[in-house]
Amino acid sequence: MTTSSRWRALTHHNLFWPVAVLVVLLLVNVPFTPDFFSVGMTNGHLHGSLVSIVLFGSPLILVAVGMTLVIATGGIDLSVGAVVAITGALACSYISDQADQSALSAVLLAMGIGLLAAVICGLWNGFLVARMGIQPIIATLIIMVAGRGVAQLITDGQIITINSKPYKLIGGGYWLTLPFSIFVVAAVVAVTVVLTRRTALGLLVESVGGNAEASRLVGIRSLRIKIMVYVFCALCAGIAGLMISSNTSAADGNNAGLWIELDAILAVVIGGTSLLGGRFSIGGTVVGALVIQTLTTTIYTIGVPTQTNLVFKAAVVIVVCLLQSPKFRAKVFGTKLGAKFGAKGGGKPAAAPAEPAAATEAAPKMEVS
Amino acid sequence: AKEDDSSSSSSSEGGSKAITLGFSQVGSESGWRSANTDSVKEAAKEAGYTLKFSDAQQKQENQISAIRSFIAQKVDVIAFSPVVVTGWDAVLKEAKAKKIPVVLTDRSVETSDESLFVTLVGSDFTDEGRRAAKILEKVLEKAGHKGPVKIAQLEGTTGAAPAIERAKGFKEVMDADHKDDWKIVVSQTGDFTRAGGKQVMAAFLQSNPDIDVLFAHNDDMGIGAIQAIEAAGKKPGKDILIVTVDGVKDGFVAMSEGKINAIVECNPLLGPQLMEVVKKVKDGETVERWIKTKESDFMQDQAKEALPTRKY
Amino acid sequence: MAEPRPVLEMAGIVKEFPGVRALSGVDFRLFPGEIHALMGENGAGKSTLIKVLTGVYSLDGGTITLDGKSVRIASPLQAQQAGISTVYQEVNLCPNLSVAENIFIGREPTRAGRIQWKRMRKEAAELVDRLGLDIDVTAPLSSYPLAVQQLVAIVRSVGTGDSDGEGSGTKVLVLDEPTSSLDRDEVLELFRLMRQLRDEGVAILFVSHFLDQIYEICDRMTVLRNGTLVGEHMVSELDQVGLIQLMIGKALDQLEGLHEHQLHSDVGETLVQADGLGRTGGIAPFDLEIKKGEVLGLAGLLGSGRTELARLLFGADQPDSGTVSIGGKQVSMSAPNDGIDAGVAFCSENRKTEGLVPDLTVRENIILALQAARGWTRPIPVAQRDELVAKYIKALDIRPANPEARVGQLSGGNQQKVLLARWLITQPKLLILDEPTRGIDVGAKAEIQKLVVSLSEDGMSVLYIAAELEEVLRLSHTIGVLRDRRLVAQIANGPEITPSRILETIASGEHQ
Amino acid sequence: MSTTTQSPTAPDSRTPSKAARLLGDRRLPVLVTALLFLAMYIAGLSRYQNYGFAETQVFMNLFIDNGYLLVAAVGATFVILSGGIDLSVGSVIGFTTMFTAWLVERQGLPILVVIPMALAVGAFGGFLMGYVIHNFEIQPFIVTLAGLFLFRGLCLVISKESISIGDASVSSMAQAQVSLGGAFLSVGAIVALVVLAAAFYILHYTRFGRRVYAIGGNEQSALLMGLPQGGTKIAVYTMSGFCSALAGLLFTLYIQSGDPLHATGMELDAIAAVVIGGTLLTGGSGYVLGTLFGVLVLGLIKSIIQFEGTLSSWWTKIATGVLLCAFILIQRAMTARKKT
Ligand SMILES: Nc1ncnc2c1ncn2[C@@H]1O[C@H](COP(=O)(O)OP(=O)(O)OP(=O)(O)O)[C@@H](O)[C@H]1O
Ligand SMILES: Nc1ncnc2c1ncn2[C@@H]1O[C@H](COP(=O)(O)OP(=O)(O)OP(=O)(O)O)[C@@H](O)[C@H]1O
Ligand SMILES: [Mg+2]
Ligand SMILES: [Mg+2]
Repeated sequence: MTTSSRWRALTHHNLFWPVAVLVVLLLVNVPFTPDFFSVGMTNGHLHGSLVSIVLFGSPLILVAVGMTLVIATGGIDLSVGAVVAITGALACSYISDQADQSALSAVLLAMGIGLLAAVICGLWNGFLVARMGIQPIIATLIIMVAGRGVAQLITDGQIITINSKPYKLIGGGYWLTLPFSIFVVAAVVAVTVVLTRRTALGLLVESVGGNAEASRLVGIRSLRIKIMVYVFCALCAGIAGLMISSNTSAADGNNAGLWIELDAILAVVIGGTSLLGGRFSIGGTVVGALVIQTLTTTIYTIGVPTQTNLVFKAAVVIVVCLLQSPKFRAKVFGTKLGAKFGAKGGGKPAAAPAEPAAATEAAPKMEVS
Repeated sequence: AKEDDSSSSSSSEGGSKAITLGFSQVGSESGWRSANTDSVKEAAKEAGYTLKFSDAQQKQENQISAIRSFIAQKVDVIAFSPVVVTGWDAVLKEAKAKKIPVVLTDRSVETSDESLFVTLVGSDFTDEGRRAAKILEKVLEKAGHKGPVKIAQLEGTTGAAPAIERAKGFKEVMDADHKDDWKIVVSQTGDFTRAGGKQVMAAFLQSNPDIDVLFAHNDDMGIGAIQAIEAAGKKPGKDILIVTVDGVKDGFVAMSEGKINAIVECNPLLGPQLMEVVKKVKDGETVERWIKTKESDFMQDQAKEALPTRKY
Repeated sequence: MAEPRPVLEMAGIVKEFPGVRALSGVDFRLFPGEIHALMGENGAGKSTLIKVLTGVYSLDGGTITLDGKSVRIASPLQAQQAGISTVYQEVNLCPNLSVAENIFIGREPTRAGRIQWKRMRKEAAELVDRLGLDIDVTAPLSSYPLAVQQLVAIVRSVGTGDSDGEGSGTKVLVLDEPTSSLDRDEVLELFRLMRQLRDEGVAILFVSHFLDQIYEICDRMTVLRNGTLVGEHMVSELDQVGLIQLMIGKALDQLEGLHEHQLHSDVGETLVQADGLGRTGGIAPFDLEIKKGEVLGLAGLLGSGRTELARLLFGADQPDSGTVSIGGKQVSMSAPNDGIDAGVAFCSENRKTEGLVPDLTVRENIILALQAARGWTRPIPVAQRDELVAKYIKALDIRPANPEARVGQLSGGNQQKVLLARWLITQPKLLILDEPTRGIDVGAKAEIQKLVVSLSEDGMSVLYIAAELEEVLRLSHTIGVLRDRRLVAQIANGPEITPSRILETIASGEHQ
Repeated sequence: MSTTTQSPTAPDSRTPSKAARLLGDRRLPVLVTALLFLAMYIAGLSRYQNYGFAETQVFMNLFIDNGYLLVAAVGATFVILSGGIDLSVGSVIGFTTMFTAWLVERQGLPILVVIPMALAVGAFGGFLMGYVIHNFEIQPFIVTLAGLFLFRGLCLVISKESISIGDASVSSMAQAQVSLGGAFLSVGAIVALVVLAAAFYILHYTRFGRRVYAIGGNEQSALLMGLPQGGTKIAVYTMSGFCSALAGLLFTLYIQSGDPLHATGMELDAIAAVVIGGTLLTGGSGYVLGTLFGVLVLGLIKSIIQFEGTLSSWWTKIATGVLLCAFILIQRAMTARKKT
């Protein structure tokens, strides 16, 4: 295998561009924070920028993973932010009512209550979308609007602060020198991957998202599958909610998970899953979420003035998306790089270098829908 | 919804009947705000007023339409905490045309015509910034800090009035009195939330490990930052001196634990004051243009005794 | 017949897709006033050639000369402006718009920029009339079955250029398998129209897998094999056998074999029993019996309700009267799952919208039905899955024989085979095939028909729907005749049953 | 009304029954939304009759208080009909208020010069997004999300603080009232209604409008049918940008100031209004008239909650969600047809 063909195989991998962007973003930090990559040990746990990226990015990864499946069925879930808030609020308000806030059983029960609420939200979304046939964006908008109200109702509009060691562990604690949330995320991602790729769930989800009517006619119970993914998504959001509230040991009904749905959708798309449904990539989503979290951290560390935060974010998002667009690569990198940089028409004579890639990309869409 | 029949026609018959007060709140974006809402509601109940409450969800357009709806409902007095300072002329003119007096709470508005509102009951964000800077001087002195001071600032939501004005007031004092020794080395928004404060502070500590002082625009961000500081292995209140604004209960708890050095109070409990003013306005008495709320600054040593008195 | 100059000349056309060279140096000429057949097996590159011509795909090599001038066509719009109007293989219209709009969109009659709806509807109705169609042009296109949509697409392309005097008028008309789901009458109407256009000097490019149609209407043909040109012939100079040989590269004799095939008559006991099954707006209540191992063919004109009948038996639509029992057990057919659980498989006529999931691979599409039946918790073991898929790819000769290929990129005929494989793999008791040979080349068609026969010999019952009456007659033990969405007769097949007998039955509409 | 569907021609055995036709009619959702709006309004009347709900002005206020949203939602209708989505609406509105206020107050330009500039900037922003979406085949959701960040960011770059507009011509425009039998409408409301009428005309009586529907129905088909699908798409986003900027101007009039945080999240209101009005998010089906009712329904929900007047902050959110939900479910139940 020649280096160039290996290179091509690499650039063709669907994770290449997201990972490349992630690496570049990480490197951008180095001139500003020379010891950006250094990881130190404090109080018996690891500490450093990389650790905090994973730590603070954990909730986003979780939400985005759940969102990936919903999007793969051709749906979307705007309610995740509200679910985050509800779960956190329920768990914390239960714990704060306990005499002994550190009692493990109480904490477990609190988490159970929170997650149960999340599941109910998911069921409701799934019911509206799958059973009632309401457009996902509007069906989930209901909980997005009302859910935050519910969360505030639970906390009575205040921030509930708790002081519970075991609860603190999920989102803010450390285990084996690493943030515990890393293990939670790893477990959830692993479960998701196993659930979708080791069983037939992934295939069925992709089928429902790829062609709903055809899926009905092959006997896929898309109703069940859709409800299942909305529940799963809400469950992920619920875990993220526990994590966020545990991280600060407080439940903030109004601000917890605010706008996390947009970041999650962004992560999913950066990871290469189409919003139209069909093919999905959990790995891509994880990378996408890390890109977004790194971006946030970068904004904080390199001293972007607050008022330009969003412009900076917009610029990065645009660059990432452009890089991921084969048409853009073909147009911009043109002749020389076009072939190299994953223009899929690869090995052909450079007669009309730009167009073949463009046409090939257009082609797969031919028979879609 | 509808109160009893007695109140439903109260406004038109005026005089002896209870006052109907239309109150439009900014939203419920923080614990401070919820305490403010509760205070207004309770005070109205105690005073026996009929309160028409409307929550604007942080949107000025909602607040404008709420005020319009108050006008349509013919309330006796309109009170509101403006979401933003600008852009009230049109709707306030409508209120004036219908002879409904308007009382502002919490923050002021910019208008072309001073007669559009009667009075403001509330505090001054810029002044809070100044007070924070002043109290920081005391904190530094007490900690025996010498030499240049490297300050990290956790701003509120970018574009929000308290964030802008607290920063402005702080900078004013800093530029005037400490041009040479104080320096804000990093400043970033933490969106007034604990999670935001924690995350931003973690990044600050990475890029500027030698921060001396943290000025947070509210307690919540300060509390979040404390957690980040502890995670980085430093001692909040000792290695890094912390000054925050607001004075919520959790802030006082942290201060009593020695993790916050000083708090500039911003009092949300202005319900009773507001009701007094409303009564006066309804009765046609003249009132001051600006009725400031009773607020004080707290240093660490006052924390313990103040803590039990905190209601929110 | 020496024409002065071809209206269209394509030389050395090359088109590559990743891993596939779909066209390698194809030459093609089209003369004004001729009907030219483009022939080739499934995947030979016919549709690709057409898409290259009309700017859907960009050229990787070669030149296109139109009216003596070298042109570069970058989009279907440019192609239309240059006088090439096209009906693509898959119906490509907008289902949400009305029939009239579909015919006129892009060139609606306007006055001062304002669309004249009345005029548009009137003209649309006239155009539709020309093809002998009786439909409401104001209804949304999606309310009509595929065949009607195909006709509308034809009306649109024929209509291009003769309204408003915009554009340069149609010089070249390209029809990619327009007849694949039309029945005899519609085909005749279409041919009448094609001849008329030919006589007006329009050059027509025609693709079809029905050899009889080619010999009926075409003047000249170009044969492709595996993306290369294998010859250009006058139709009168090449007989069917020779043509098939050119297309597949070797002689074909299975086809003959099939004609001699005698249907074995020993069908078993009753498998499916429908009593008074019906659906308002779909099909009138009917009684139907299908025995084990029996092939029941459905005959009827376009829109006679064959598809509706099949859908009811499968549970794709919910019946509002009657009962079905399968294998002696009554089944409530309210969703496809009910049919599937009872052992019914339904291979839809509309592979694009009701059949395939274009983004998934061939393998995934093939195992989809089986997997759905097993439920998501029990994935098919990898080894077994790969073996099954490989077996069916081979059996049906799906090309490219790559289970990883995305189905959306396969040629039309190969997509149809994937769909078939999907259902065969589930080994149903009753296999419903709604136009399974649509868009399939001669060789494969013969294969599929042989397959049906052998399945029935193995005891599988088959409900067979096809546009060609001959095809139905050749395969079926019993023939159900439909007319106006009513099952009017069930006739046992026999030597005395001929297409014309069936047509008579349809015409008289009685016999029951 | 649109003319895509018309009274049935001579019925034959193949023509579906009248009832089926009505159910299948794409105008049904609009009708249902309108009916439900009326029902809600009447419910409001009976519940708050003693509070002045019955006054004509309360009804007019629906238009005055939601004029800008209507304009933005009309723009969003175009995008959604074409099968896309535009998340930048709220940010562009916010940006326009800042941009206008800044030019008028800080740069001293007359408002009549600023208006075309603001519209041009909005339209150009939309054009850019459309260009990227079409030419690089990036999903509209993401491109417009980047637009959301960008325009909101630009607001803050102009100024972190709100800028109040004291300009006399702006105030006179903002406070101008057109009286209509005892009640009045603002300039903004009237502009919004004009925009609505124009959009209706464009969608149903121009080729461009029909192309929007075609693309929404099936983009690939539209391409193969030889429609200039790229140009149409770009035009649609440009229009949406233009409408957002216009909505931003109306919003500026409404509040006579620019503020960097104005109209946050308004894109969701606009999209919700469009969808409630019966337009399918998948594109190709819906009417701009439905959007009007969608906006009115949202506005009515708001004003009912205001008249209720005792809801605490979170109950406001919950009530909004519940009303929305009830509305959607009833609408769904009324439009549901038998699955085919
Ligand atoms: N978009 C695409 N991407 C990749 N390969 C493609 C694409 N379109 C067609 N091909 C391949 O090109 C070859 C020619 O396909 P084409 O559709 O032209 O066949 P065809 O002659 O029209 O066949 P049929 O009779 O089945 O319609 C096939 O091998 C097909 O798999
Ligand atoms: N030529 C036609 N003119 C008008 N309507 C038609 C025509 N053909 C079909 N239809 C419509 O088709 C519907 C029945 O179609 P169906 O799918 O059952 O046909 P079919 O017998 O399966 O024919 P095919 O499979 O050949 O399309 C009817 O509702 C009718 O409205
Ligand atoms: Mg083909
Ligand atoms: Mg059919």
